[in-house]
Amino acid sequence: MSTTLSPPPRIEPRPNYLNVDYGWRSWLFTTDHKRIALLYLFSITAFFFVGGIFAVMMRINLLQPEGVFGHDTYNKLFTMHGIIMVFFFLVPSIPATLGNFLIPPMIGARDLAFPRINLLSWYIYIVGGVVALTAVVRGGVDTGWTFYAPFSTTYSNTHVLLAAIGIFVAGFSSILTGLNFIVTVHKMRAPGMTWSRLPLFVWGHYATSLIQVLGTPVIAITLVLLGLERILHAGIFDPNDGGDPVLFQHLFWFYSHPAVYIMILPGMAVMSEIVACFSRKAIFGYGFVAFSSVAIAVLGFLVWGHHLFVAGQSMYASMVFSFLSFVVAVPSAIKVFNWTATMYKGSVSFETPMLYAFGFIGLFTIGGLTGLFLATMAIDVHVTDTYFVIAHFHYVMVGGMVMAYMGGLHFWFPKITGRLYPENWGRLAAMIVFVGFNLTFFPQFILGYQGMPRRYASYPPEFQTLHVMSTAGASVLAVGYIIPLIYMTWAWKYGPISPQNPWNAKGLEWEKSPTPPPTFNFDTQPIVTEPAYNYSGTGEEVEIG
Amino acid sequence: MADIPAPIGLPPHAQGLKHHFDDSAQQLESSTLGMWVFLLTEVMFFGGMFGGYTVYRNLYPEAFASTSHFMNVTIGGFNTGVLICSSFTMVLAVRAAQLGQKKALISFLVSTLALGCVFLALKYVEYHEKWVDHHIPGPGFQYADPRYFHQAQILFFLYFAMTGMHALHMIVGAGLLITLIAMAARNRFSAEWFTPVEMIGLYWHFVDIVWIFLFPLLYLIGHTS
Amino acid sequence: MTHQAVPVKVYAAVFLALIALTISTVAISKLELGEFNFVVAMTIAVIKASLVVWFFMDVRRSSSMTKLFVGAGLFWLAILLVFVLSDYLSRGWLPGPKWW
Amino acid sequence: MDAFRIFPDSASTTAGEVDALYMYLLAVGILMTVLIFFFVAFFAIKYRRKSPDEPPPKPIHGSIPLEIAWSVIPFLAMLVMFAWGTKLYFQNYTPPRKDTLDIYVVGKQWMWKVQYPTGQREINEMHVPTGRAIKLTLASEDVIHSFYIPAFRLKHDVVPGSYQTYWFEATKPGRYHIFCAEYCGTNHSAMTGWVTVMDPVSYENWLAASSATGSMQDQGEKLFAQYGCVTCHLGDSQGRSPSLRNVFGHPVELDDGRTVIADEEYVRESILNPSAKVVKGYQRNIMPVFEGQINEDGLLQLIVYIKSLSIPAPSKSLLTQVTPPARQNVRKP
Repeated sequence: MSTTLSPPPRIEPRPNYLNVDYGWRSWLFTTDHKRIALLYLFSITAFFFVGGIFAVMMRINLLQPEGVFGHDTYNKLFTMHGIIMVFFFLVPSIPATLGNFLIPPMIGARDLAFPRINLLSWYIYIVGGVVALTAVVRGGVDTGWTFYAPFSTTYSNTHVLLAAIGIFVAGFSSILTGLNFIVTVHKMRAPGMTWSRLPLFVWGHYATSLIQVLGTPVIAITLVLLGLERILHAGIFDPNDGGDPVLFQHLFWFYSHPAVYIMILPGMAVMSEIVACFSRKAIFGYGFVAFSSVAIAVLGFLVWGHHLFVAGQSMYASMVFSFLSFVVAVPSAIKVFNWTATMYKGSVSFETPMLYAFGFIGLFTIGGLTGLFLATMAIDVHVTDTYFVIAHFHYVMVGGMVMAYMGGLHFWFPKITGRLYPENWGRLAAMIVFVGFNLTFFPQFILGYQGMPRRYASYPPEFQTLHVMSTAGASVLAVGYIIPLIYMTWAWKYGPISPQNPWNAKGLEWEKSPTPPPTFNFDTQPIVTEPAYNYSGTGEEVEIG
Repeated sequence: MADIPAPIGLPPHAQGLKHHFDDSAQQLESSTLGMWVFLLTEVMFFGGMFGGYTVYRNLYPEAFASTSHFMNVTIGGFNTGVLICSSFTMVLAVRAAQLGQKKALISFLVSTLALGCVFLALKYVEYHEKWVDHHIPGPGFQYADPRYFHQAQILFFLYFAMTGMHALHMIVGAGLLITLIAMAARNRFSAEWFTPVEMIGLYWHFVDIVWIFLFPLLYLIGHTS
Repeated sequence: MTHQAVPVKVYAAVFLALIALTISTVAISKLELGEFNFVVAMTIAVIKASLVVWFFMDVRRSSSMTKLFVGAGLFWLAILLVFVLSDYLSRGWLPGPKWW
Repeated sequence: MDAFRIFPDSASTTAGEVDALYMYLLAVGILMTVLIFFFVAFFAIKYRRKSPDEPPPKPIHGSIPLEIAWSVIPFLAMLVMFAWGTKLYFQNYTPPRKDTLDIYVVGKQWMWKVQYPTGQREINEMHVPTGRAIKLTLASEDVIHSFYIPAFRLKHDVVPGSYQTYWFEATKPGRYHIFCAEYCGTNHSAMTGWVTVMDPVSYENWLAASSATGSMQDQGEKLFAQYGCVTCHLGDSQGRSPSLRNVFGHPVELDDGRTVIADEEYVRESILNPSAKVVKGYQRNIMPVFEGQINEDGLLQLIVYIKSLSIPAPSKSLLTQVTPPARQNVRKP
């Protein structure tokens, strides 16, 4: 351990958003976007570890071909793992924590446009979370996080309604965050902060907010219809009563595919910042990376049909959706190429955030490319609903988004807490996560192509070897996530005091705003004169407008 | 929130201006844009139901024609007129607020509220009529023409889902109007700052537009085919 | 809006137009137009809705940003309706026995 | 099957081509991954920061041609994937019109019930000959299941209330897995079975050996009599009900003016809910409602029997892939 445990020097810290006010009232009634970001950080981390426990229990169950916990329990495990991870961790995590904390200082604003709505969105998130957890405690749901009718409306006798209400409520938290970001980015930029000088972090979150605002209401109404159908059995999704279950799948995936872009776009947003800072170079093709975020947001709404290739969708609609799914892959590819090109002739250093960035580029590439397999109709017929799909979306979500989230947390840890985390522990944890992740999910690609279906509590014995390898990887991955939890909480109190700009990164939040920032982020209103990522100091404009 | 004096030199504290805004123009534009983004989410919220409606209208055109005979076009038409009048009085209320005429503002707000209540009352009459005919989807549902029993139940389900959600938005709108009237009575508004009136005006017009589409889709179409 | 107030005459005209359109759409629905009935009812509804948006909600004098968001809302609603219907309408079509 | 095989058995004609397409995508994927890993590693090492205070590098803001290049080239590779994948998909999901061996599979919560035209019925087992196009007609009695045979690379969701079809031609004799791939409740993972592929000769022996209480058509005829359909629909019905001779596959004029093709879904709906589509010139509410009395297997047998009553017109009907219940290829009057 390189850093000696010297007690931190007792200088009187200048007033900042943490020590300006104490007591639970200062936290639960705060309208300071930074404190709300921390409230979100603690609650989201809690949900992440609850979801993680369900994941580890699933992997334990899959050690044996006949399963450990029995079918019913396993069905509830994978359903709750899906619901908690998707709706209570992946969707809100980066926007509500890093986005909330950093967008105002990055654009030179004192706070978000609607601070009270920001606090309201946290309360709504907590209410939705509590309702979903009561569904867990009272016996769980066994429909899968996709709630397919007619099983969820007529045949399942578990707490589907309770879970649906929890998600319905939590959806509004996502809508309000998106609304807040859109208005803030439009109306509250500092003088001189033109659209072509916006950090790509803000571009990424702006695109994410568009999806949150336009997609989330559709799943809200879908869950309302699901709940009504479960009470009244009117038959809107029930084929025996004239309804069509494929309509539910359409309405569900209209939101749920753009939702995966809500999850990955903030990850990409963090990536642009990390790669630029640790290569000490402006992002290669700033305009292309910014526009590809918005392109992903728009095209993301046109591709949901690739979830229905085998579900009875008409062949022509499947063909159209398959083609559009290839079109939406192009912007993601552009982003990855631009990050790689940014390192060309840069000055690359290997602190923890950059290690997570390397992990992201590698794993997100594999995740994206396996997405092409699923967009190709003939292969999708073979691999959909198998472990190939499981591996694909975990590569994109855990390999991509969670890696970027960890990288972002480490990158802005000094700005948030005013302390430095232990660098070597950080690097070690990043490598453990990378190894554990690949060991967990790469075997699942092979399992998938061999035909092992998803959501199976027991499976034919010939798949056991790969499942055992995957479970071993899962335990390594779990260790990889626990280590940062420990040293970050330790560093928050005992870490060495951080200078204002430990990485000497560019950006208003590092250069103009003290560390940790005061309640209104700046001592004097910043005026922006140079382009974003002006590491080389030449300051030539990048015109994208 | 502890009222921390903003360290940054702010213009003399305009009425209702929040600390983090530079000036009231920026605050007004932010509120308007925020309201429009909210209305965007409402469009997609009702859009989901319109999606379900278009699919089932396309799948079961004959069943739809037979159910629309049970829709009371006179009440529906009159209700449309009521809502258009309420939009009209609402827009006059916003204009009165803009000119700082407190008495006119309150009278227009009250008339908008009254028209809203008339609409909800007529909606109750329609729902009661359906309740009497056992047309409420669920276990007690009955339908004259056995050919379309299942399809009729789906279409009545969509009818109640859409008009019910619309009525819910009307009730919320009425609540907002009541708070506006209370605030206006305590002359919280002035010619410089009347943003809440404007925002709730936008919301009210949106609810009216939803009904403008609901009325022909549910009541008129299918009479003849 | 920081603009000056709109004369009442304009609002009254728009109001009367809306009432007239409502009466006409009810009247037209009584006629026997078959498939054309739906199209007429929808065009009238769209006209009424755009009147309310343009005048009552004052998008007429709002910033281009507001107009952009109104357009975006309609475009996304269209995405949902068009793509869901594209599946249902094209279910009957199938390629010939040997398409290639 | 030992554990370290990348591919499951390929036992159908299309399995080979799906694997070839998979290899193509794998090649493109590996190429792209290797390229990116190489460049990231190469740049990171070559341009690593040697000393903390070295001068910041010269800015490179981007190059339009490079951006266009690495957008268009991957997209062209993707177009090949799209075209090949679509062709293969259409091939798999469009059964050939003539001389196919029809097998009827009904998914019920947590078992697969298989019926052969010659009357054999099996649970979670299926026997198919090699070298012959086999068309599966899939139905479900409760929730959405998905009939998945990895060895044939084929899967189709089985949506209750409608008939799905796909076809395959088995090539390699052996026993292969059947899985349910769409989550359907508690024993979703137990809803598995085996398909046994045999050469035609041993298939014939198996058919002869396996006890069959008469072909589906005979069983359909028995049900037709048992439920009293024969008195009205075949005898002289004194004008009370349409004769079902020579009806299947032909257009039928309904009393509300529509014309419908009498395909499986029309017959199924007319049995379960007769007053949904009443033929022109006949009253409603005479034929009793059979919903809940006949299960999916019985319905399939009745359909096979009614199909045998009519001379097979060039019916396009069975090709309708999925029509949600009660919606036919309705031609406007």
